[in-house]
Amino acid sequence: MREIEYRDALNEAFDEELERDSSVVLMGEEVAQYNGAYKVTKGLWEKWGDKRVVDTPISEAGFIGMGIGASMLGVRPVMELMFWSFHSVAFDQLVNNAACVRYMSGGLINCPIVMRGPANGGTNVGATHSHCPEGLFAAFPGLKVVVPATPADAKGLMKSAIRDNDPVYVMENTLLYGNKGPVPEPSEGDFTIPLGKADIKREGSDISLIAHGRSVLHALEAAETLQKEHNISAEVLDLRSIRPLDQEAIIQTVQKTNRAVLVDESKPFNGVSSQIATLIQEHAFDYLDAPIKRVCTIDAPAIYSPHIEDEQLPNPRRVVEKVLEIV
Amino acid sequence: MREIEYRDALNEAFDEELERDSSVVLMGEEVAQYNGAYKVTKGLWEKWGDKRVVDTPISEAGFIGMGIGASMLGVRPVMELMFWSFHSVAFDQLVNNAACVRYMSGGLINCPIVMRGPANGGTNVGATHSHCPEGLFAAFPGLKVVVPATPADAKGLMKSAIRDNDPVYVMENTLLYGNKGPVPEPSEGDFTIPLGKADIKREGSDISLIAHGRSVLHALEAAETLQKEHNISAEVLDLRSIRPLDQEAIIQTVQKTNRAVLVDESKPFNGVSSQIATLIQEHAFDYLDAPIKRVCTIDAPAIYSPHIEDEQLPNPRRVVEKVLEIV
Amino acid sequence: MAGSGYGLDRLMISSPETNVEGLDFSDSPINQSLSDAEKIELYRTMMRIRRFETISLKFYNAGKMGGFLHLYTGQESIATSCASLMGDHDHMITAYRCHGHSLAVGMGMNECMAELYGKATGCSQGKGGSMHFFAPDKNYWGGHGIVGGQIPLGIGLAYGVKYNGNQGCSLSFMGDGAVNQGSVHESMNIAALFELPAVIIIENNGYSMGTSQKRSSAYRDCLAQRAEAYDMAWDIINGEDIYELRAKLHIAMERARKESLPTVLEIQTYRWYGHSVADANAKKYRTPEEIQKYKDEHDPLILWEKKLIAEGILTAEEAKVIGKEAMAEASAAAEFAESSPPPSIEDISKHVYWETDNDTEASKVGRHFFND
Amino acid sequence: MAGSGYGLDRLMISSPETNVEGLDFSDSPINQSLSDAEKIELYRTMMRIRRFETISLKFYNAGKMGGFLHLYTGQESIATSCASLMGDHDHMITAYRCHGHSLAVGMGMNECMAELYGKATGCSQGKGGSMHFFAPDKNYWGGHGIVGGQIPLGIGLAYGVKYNGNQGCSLSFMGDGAVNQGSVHESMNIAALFELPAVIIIENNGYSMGTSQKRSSAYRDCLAQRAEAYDMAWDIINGEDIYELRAKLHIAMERARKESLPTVLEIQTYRWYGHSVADANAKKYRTPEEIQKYKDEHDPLILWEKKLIAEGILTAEEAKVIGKEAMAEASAAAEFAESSPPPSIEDISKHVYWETDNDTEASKVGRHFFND
Ligand SMILES: Cc1ncc(C[n+]2csc(CCOP(=O)(O)OP(=O)(O)O)c2C)c(N)n1
Ligand SMILES: Cc1ncc(C[n+]2csc(CCOP(=O)(O)OP(=O)(O)O)c2C)c(N)n1
Ligand SMILES: [Mg+2]
Ligand SMILES: [Mg+2]
Repeated sequence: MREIEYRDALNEAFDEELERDSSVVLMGEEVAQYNGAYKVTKGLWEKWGDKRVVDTPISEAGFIGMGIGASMLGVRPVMELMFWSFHSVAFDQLVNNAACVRYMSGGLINCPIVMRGPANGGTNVGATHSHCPEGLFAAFPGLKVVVPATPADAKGLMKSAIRDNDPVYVMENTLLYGNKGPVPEPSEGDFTIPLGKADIKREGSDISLIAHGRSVLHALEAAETLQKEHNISAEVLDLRSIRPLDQEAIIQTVQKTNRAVLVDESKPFNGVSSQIATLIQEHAFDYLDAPIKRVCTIDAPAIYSPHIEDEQLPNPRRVVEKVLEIV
Repeated sequence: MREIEYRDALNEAFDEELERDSSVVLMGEEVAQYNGAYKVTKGLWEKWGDKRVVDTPISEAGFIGMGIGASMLGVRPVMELMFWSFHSVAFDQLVNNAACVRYMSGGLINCPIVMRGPANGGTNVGATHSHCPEGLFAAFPGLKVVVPATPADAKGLMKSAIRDNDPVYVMENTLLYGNKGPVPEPSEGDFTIPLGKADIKREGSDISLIAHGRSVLHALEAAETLQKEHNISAEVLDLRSIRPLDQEAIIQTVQKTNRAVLVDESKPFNGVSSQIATLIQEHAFDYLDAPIKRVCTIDAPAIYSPHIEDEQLPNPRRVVEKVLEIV
Repeated sequence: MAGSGYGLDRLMISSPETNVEGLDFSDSPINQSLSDAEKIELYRTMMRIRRFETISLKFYNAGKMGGFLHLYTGQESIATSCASLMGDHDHMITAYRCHGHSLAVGMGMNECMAELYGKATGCSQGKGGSMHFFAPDKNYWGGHGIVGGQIPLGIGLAYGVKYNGNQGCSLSFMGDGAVNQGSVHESMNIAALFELPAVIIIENNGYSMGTSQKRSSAYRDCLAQRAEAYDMAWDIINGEDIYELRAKLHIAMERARKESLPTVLEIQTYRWYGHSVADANAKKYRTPEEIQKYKDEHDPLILWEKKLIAEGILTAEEAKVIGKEAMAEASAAAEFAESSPPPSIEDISKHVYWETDNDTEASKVGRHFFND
Repeated sequence: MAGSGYGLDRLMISSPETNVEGLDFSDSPINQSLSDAEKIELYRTMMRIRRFETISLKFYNAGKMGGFLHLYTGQESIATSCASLMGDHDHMITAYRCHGHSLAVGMGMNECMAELYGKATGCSQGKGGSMHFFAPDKNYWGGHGIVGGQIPLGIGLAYGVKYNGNQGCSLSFMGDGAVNQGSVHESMNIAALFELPAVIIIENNGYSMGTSQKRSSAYRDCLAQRAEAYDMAWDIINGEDIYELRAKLHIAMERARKESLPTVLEIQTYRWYGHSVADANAKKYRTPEEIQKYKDEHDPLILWEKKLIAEGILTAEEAKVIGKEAMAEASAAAEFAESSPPPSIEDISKHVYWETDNDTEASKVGRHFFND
């Protein structure tokens, strides 16, 4: 299969959906004429023009709210937050208007909207620019949250998100944009991946490493080391979707290995992994041979220093160490 | 001991701290001339005047940011959010400026500020007005979060919060404001309760009910029923403080009873109880005789209907039922 | 400084385009084209809103409803005039003080009253309550509780109208206190920059809860004038006068529909009751005399009634009949609400996701709800 | 519509108070009072900023730094003039383009460069990076990354100054793109309403990333004029001219200090480099000619140098020496940074809470950190 970059996989998803449905609009700061701060929307303004690819002022609450309002009239906006970290200035629109209007109207209104952008640490941009809010948004019923780790997942999940009739928040990653991976050719047919389906990225029998986003890559690297250096066979489950969540897959892998380490770039207090641990202990209580352990970002705002930030984040070394504690 | 209302206990805390420290200022919408939407600041503007008790426009991001800025110069603002639910329009100031400026400055700046107001469901005000964001804010290192359940805890924790040199977010409850309880007379000396200390509100031996805020009262009522109708002895631990968290007290009660039901008005995905469950399974793994169970708010935006909202929230009946599942 | 800033301080400022000395708004074409029957309908609509709230208040006080009840009494002329001008591609959205707008766009009293009662027959099936009435089939998008939060949605409706190639507009309402929310500012800039067909309306009743306009906002002559910051058209309207309302609203709506340009309108009005029924201070931050003066001299319902009688279109007796009918309709609505079933516990989990409500393929993958 | 809105479109508009035809700002008392030495210091400060960034850019490109690097080159006159007017009770806060402000208030090159390098000797101990320099001992409160988020803090500083009974002011900086953030609007209203001694400064360099002012903002004549919406004083300043800057800034600062009233100032300037060093498009959204014109004709450093030479205060040779000294200082700072130690893994957990850093009684109760 051809290999393309995560960034280009997303770009292809947008291009195809712009083609498929004339109500799809891309919107955000610098997405049009500038081609996107991270070039994810490259060429789309030139191809699709002012109506379909729209630059906005630096007014996240205003333009995201506008997108939600337009979605109520059947427009399908795909809104870029240049960084997901900037959710903080648009939080009300994100957790009240998008998440609750269907409920408060007794089902009369729905908001088929996608919010997207990168959400990750590791690029030395400091505390305010390095939030990982997937767990935060998944806490709000009414919202859906996906976190693709590979180019194929990025394309497939983005296309499903755009077609979904509920608000879907897609968390990309600046450190994955340049990664290459196999993605089916468009000529092979419409390629989508359903929200809510986890993916076993590596089979194993001794321990389950459960992760999402870039942490999946750390888990895979750790699994190799565990195999080679410690003869431990680790299964790696990529959640892909945080809400809906593939609880079945989570329970199955734990029932198989009886041990789990959760790898999660969230901060530890109420990270996504807190919820996963809670579910596992409830639904696989009798299968656990050891407490569930977690590798999260060290509990402090994101440090800037390029010499040290990678140590604050989950990384393969920290995953290996944690596994060795319980196997 | 005299009994006073939760509301008046808070009022007394403000009055005493306004007296003690001339840098303390109360600020918020309608806190001064109107005496507060819930009368928590009643009489204080009349007593302390325009400089110490200040009405603001409906500009939460603006005035909370202003309070944070003033706190950097040594003012000690106690900011009211008329409802904690309105955090959504001030989120950036709350989770970036207040939480991170100390960190990003390498410790050069600190923000001795209190944010307070009611955070609860149960008053039929619908989805946007019924958020319980204690777990959400506790997820941000740099912030402290307390949730008093009784008048004494309200007074003692508020006074400690005002004296604390870090941002402390105090979650009150409109349904507790009118509750009476014993609070020491001011003449008996300065009354404070340290942040980070849980409180056993009822001793028991068969199961631990761990709760905070109004859920503590539900847990206590359920404990009575369990004793009377099922001969089950439930211990009720009131967390009081979510961050810092009294992990020791949590582990101790579970080690004693070997079973826990967490009662938590949060939504279940990443509610405070998700973090508590995660900690218990990690630190008391070998003591658990059954999976930790939770009674949370039913997973949907808050319903309005007064006929049904109480069923969406944790309540004594739901707690009893859950306990019976695992004892 | 006790009492500083109390009270209403209304400047009669001259607005940019329409406040011409001696202008009689009844002459404007949009009012000339009104039939007698239509004029009476306007009266009926205002009366129906008034009586709906009379009955709501009665049963709220009797403990039949939960939460807040923000009454619109005194402001009925505004929603009524706006709704009377709406065409197929015009949309409306407002804040929590939404009963008047809801009835004006044509929602039934039964579904509205049942919503207040929290019943399954309510317009939002008992999920929204007083602040959250909706009727998308009538181009009416609610009813929103977070101050200012609906304004971005409102410009989004304008965006949608334009995107879909329709000649229409959105009417977005807020109060005088709401103008100081950041989202309002962001929306105004975007509306002007993107040339959206948006009419942004400030219903200025002089107070945000207990805070007078002067104590919440810094401004030059009036709040609508802030539009100049975005090089946007604006106007100020006397909300007591249906003819003035319709004339000036029409200008703004036509600017939106034909030129795709936004306008900010400030409409001076007054609320008779407290901020919500729970507002025990209603008579503390404003004088009883002020309130009485507005009731006696500035009641838009009575003023319109007088005008119609003077025009010979309506008699006092006919007016009384309309009042009685409205009261009867509202009372019947209360009975309907009372006898309707509440939502069930299972209903709590509905209307969270479109996909799960519609039991689609997508909704069958993964766990959507996290109840233990 | 390709290219629409590209390019700078600077109106020479007349500002309300000071843009009097033929006015020579060098005559204003605040400039008359400048000694020759002080004038040379202004030159030196600008030069030090310029050279600090020359070296930063070099080593950023050599991979010595992480994250962003937003250069201030072309705008040095602004921070320099502001800082030159600050007294004991005046405070400064700005956005992420903060190197100039930091050096202008007196921070050392070593601590600043080490911060860029992410070293423990950095002003923020390697925790803040390029966007987050602070020096509270110099009344300098950073360095903030969220667009517009620092403006509420800035009016809070003004609030604090006033609360503490001091005659001072706060200077809060933002860019032309930042004016469309809601928090900015909320802050302006509060500053005017509460009569805060706040000077709110828009450093208008014509672009927010790749978006020209015209494509991001709707406005009448200029951005500062939005102050009228809040009945606030405003002015517009040619940022190339130190005398004009100081004269007009001084008026605003005195209005704050003496009358406790806020002002919005828009300062026209230009950034030579891309938005940040990573901005590969820097020459796409503006023409190379435009950039060249600003470098050739509008460089505030050269313009001031010429003025000082014309005034007979400085010789070309002395200017060169100052340049060389600045370059040497910056190079030494890079060596200092290079040879400094990075923070340790343990350092990650410091500076989260004041109480835990200070090991107080309070900090010993309960768990503050949740690392497994
Ligand atoms: C963001 C936010 N802050 C505060 C509130 C509480 N609140 C509800 S209405 C209101 C006053 C609004 O006054 P105004 O905008 O003048 O509208 P009116 O009530 O007069 O119609 C306040 C403070 C809220 N709902 N949302
Ligand atoms: C809330 C928020 N949105 C977006 C960004 C990304 N961003 C950083 S700077 C910038 C442009 C700001 O331009 P301007 O205000 O003109 O300042 P300048 O860079 O020209 O100094 C943007 C969009 C951000 N940091 N914060
Ligand atoms: Mg009002
Ligand atoms: Mg700029």
